[in-house]
Amino acid sequence: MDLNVWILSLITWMPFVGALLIMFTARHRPRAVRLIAAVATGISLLLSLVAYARFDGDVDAARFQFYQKVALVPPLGISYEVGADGIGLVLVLLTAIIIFAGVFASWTVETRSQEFYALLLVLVTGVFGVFVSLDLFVFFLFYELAVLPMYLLIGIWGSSAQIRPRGLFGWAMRETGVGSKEYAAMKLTLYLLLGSAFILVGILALYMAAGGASFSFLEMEGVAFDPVLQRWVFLLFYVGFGILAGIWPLHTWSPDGHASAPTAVSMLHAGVLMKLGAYGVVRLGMGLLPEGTHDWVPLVGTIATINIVYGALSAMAQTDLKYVIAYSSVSHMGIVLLGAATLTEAGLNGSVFQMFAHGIMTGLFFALVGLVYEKAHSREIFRMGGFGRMMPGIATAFTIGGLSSLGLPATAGFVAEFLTFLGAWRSAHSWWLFPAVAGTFLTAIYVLRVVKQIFWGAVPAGGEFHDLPDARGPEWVALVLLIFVIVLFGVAPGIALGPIDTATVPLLARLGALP
Amino acid sequence: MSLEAAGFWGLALVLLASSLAVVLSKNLFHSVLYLALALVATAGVFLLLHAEFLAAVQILLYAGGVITIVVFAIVVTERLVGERLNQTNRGVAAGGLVSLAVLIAIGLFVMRAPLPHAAPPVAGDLTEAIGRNLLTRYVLPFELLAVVFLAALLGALFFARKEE
Amino acid sequence: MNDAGTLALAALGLPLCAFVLLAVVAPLRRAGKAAGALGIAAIGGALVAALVLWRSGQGVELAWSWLPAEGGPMATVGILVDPVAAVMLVLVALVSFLVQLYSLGYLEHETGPALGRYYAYHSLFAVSMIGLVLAGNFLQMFIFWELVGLCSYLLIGFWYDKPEAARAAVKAFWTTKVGDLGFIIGIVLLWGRAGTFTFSELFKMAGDGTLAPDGLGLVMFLIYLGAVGKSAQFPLHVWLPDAMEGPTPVSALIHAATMVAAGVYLVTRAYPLFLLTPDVLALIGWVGAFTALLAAVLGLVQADIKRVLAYSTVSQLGYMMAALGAGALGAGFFHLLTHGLFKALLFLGAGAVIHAVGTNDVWRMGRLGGAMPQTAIVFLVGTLALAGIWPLAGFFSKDAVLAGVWEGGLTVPFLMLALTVFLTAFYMFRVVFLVFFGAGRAEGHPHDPPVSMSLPLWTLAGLTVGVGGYFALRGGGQEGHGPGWIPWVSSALAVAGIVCAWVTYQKQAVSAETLARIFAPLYTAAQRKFWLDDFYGAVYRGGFLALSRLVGWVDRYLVDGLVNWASAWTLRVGDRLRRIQTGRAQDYLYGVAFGLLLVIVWSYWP
Amino acid sequence: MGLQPYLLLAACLFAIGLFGVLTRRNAIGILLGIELMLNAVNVNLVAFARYAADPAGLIFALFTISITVAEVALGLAIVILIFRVRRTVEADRLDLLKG
Repeated sequence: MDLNVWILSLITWMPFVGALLIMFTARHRPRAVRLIAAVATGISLLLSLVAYARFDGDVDAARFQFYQKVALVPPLGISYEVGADGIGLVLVLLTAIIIFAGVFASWTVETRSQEFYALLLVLVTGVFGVFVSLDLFVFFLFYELAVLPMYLLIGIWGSSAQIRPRGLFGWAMRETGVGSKEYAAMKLTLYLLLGSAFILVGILALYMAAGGASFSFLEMEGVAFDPVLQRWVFLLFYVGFGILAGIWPLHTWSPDGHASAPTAVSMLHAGVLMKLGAYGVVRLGMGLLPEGTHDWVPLVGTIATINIVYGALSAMAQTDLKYVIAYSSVSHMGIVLLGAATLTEAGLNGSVFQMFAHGIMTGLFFALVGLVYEKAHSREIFRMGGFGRMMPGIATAFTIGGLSSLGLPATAGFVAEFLTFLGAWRSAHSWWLFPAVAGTFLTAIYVLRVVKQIFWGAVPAGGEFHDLPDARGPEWVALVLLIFVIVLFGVAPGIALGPIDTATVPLLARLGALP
Repeated sequence: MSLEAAGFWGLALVLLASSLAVVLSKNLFHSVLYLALALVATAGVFLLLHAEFLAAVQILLYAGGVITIVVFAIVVTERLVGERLNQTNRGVAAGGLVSLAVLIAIGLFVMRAPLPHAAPPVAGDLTEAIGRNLLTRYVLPFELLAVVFLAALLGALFFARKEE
Repeated sequence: MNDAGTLALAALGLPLCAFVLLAVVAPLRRAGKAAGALGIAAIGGALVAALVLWRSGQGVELAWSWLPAEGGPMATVGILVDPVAAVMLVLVALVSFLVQLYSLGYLEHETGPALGRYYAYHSLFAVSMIGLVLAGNFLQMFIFWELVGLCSYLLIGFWYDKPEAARAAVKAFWTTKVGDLGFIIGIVLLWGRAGTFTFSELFKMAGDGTLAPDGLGLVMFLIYLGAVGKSAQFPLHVWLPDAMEGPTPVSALIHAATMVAAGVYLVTRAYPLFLLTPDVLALIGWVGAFTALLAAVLGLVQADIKRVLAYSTVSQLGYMMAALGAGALGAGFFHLLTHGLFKALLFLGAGAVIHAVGTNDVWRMGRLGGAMPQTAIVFLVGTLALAGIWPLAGFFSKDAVLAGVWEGGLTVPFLMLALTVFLTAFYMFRVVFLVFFGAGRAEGHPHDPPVSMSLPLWTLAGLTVGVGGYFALRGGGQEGHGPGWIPWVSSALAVAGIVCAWVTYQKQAVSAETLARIFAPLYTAAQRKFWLDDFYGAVYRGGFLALSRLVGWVDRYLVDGLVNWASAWTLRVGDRLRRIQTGRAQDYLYGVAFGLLLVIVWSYWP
Repeated sequence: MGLQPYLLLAACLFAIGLFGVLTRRNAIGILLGIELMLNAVNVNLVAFARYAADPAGLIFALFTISITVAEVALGLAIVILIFRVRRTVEADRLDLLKG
């Protein structure tokens, strides 16, 4: 068996195998469940590192490597076709890191841990599948596989928040049950399904326009679609994937969903699934529809700047820690889409790098929020204080995550933001630079405010918080891994930028955006 | 007016009258009897159409089997409930209107359709043709029908069995 | 890689190793004293490397790819050693070394983990500052620029349980971040024009005129904004006095000698580019002079000894900037170096005092000259140097600055700076008289500090005197070729300031209250810090927080409210529609009949 | 004699059956209406078979009759069952499907 051919399939299906093993062998044995989950995701992580090492960084080499194709439904042109270019490779690595860390960060899930881990692993298979699929039909199947288990994961293992229904639509908020985990799960699922409806229409439109013979991405790439069709299909993809990427004003599922979801799910969802939306826009939208891209980038970029500033301001207004982090994701996803919309090498590299960097840092954030919540049983920022004395490890990790999020150099966040700034200034809409930079300042305000409030200062009187423990064994695995990655990619961004560049340059060449 | 036409109109009259009686009669038992009459009249129509075998089946199965079962059911339910089963109609106006609309719609459809004005001559023995086709071309549906019967039989038994 | 490169990398790498070890090896960090020893050893090694590098006089430029791109790296990291960098490197390493040594005594009562954390931060700071000094391009400079800001934040907040310290740390970060926004936008804009971050390439382009000067003013102004934040120039100086909440050695190192001088260093570094934009230079000069005067006035009314020194730092940074703005590059940089020495000395001296009496309030000190003579002597040396008394280091550098500003034709800024000379002498000697002589009485039994603390003090005092003596013997400053009357005037002003302070605070011939009454409006304004902090507070609360609350409200109750509205209506309509499901099969059959009719009608529709 | 009269006759039969199904209150009555409608279909099938000279129609009619018989048997079994449980065969009260 040639590892180069099978490696992506192994990475993708390993968690699925783990899920089956958990369902069939580990009934009522939580320790075995966790062990299987850790081993399955660990194997995926190791294999993604192997793939990373084996990736041929030569730009002129075939763009999609580790290629494998098995025909599934020949009459309709559906096949199981996988391969990874630099972008896919980096995102596969991201997914592997986050899920591995996520398994450790949610080590303490007690209720129905068997089903929890099984669903989580199935979901991860879907995510891997999306990043490696080169067949749009299979891509869509994986996409749905990644989206749907979320409903159960949030609905069953989630937590509810307190939101006061007020204002013009107060009655509507009361009727829909804002704040409850069921509400969040339903909202998230409906939003994402709406998005996938758009995507499905887009995919089918391209399939028919290309002659209805093949769903293969590589074959569609060779088709020059009608410009009018391109315009509409790009919009479909942008809205459809954009919902998952949290574009304003279709982002409101994200704060509720992420705040209600259990730790590992928040990590995976904010860390990886939102990237899946951005990845879809870049891969399908920009990759297949060059003219459509040119038609719509002004809108994409402008909405991205709104995301950046609006998300940061919203995050500042929150009093619930999880909501702060969730809104910060909305803000940071703006950087991702802004970078892509610049249509410059720096910007697009920054965009993909930000997908990676934000994935890691938001994963770290949600892991930490989960730990704080688990130990202090509170998410209300302004009721906490002085935790640094009791949990120095968590405080340090949170600070590092925060610094990365505000774009401090030597963390991965800086590289991504800086590249995006460069791209924005070189793009056709240089004013994008200013909201983007303003966003980093706003981020600095809310992140440091939260750090100061929770970890610094004195413990509030009342004795509610005393002798809170710091992070423990398995939790440290998650934290250290994520911090290490943040710093490593911040200090040596070339590790990721090398492969990314081999994918973005041909993409930009196709878009005619290279000088 | 040919013999066929005369037979047709006569049978049609009987058929429609008995059908109306089926849906309008207050007495359920009478309804069933009128249904039997309607079915027999239909068998007559089949004869007019040279489908003798079907006419026989119609009388045997329908007029024989179905009517028997229904009468049986009425008797059983009446005994269960301990009173005579009366039946009345409700929403006669609405039902009549909709039925009439359907009749007019189908009627218009039929009137406008280009239909043959004369039947082709009868070619050979239709009964033989039925038998031949049933065991060759339509053997699969025929066998499936047996499965349906089996399912119906089991279902009826299941429903009718005594509660534990 | 040549010799100079190795030395420079050693200077950078030793503290880096110390930091990584302290960060990763938790037991070492928790040991406290051992962590301190490691940090001191590393920075000591870096100091030796820096000295050797400086004496060798070699220059070197190295670069490695950092952000790979299609057509060659988009950005590099590397090392640029030239005379300016070398001497700055020596200053940084020296002060860092002395301060780390001093801290061992100053923080002897801290727990092991806290001390280890302190030295980890200090090592990180050393790495960042050395990296900043050795940066060969704008991007790398920005990277380390932010990292020193981070260390500043962490060290101000070292005692993070204290709410004031937490607030001051965050304030420092945010305020300097405002300037850094300008800096990064400036870098991006400059890259947009020139396509490179590297100093040497940019200077070459500036030299041969390939860098179009139109619009460059904005770019350079934005880059200067970074210096405004970091070097505490008006109007972003507000963070520096508050930063005194950190441990005193931190104030000496970061907020007096090294980090705050980074802005000056930045302007010095990018000087060939600033020369293309004379308007920006003039602005730098004016803002510098104004900052100097403003901070001096503010320094007059402080009761906290560290705050007096902090305002004095702001004031002196204004001097340096004014010199740079006037075109006196050498004078500004010279003042940076000498100021680094004697201001560190002053802070460490103040630290010794605070360590001894346990308070920062000058009104609760007094007659400490007898109890701690060593401290009094070194503090006096520092004060005289700061006041600009011959033959100490401060005299020559301040003289050079004044001459440079005069020569640069900035008359009004010159007058402001001259006035500041008087004020500086006055407020510094106010402190000296109140603390070491004066009428007050300190509590407890103050005594001179242990040797680990006094050794750095004496070293710095010796250097202050030595540098001054060197120039006194050699005659004149580096390039202070102004008119001959300037040294006399500045000395006269300084002496006048000292005398005034003596009259007011020692002899008490003039009461301080009377002075305050005479200058009542100014006094009130200075007490309120010219309302700048209030203004920023209002902007923060009324601008950012209010706006964020508005956006948060809009998001939750309008944007999301609309979603909920649609959802609630769907639910309601569904509730109504549910009623057509009567459950009676016959009603459904009506539906079927209608459907049949529809099909037929539709098939006949024209 | 054309095909049209047969089809019209079947249409009338169908409409009467429909009327019965729509208006009868008694479940057995509804079943009788259904029988009439199916009968109308049979008339159609046989008539078409005759005029198109294709025995397929006859065979389908045969199937219909057979299935109808099964259906009636089952339907009545259900009616009896409902009777046992709910003590009524009034169609109005059989509204378990109500939304």
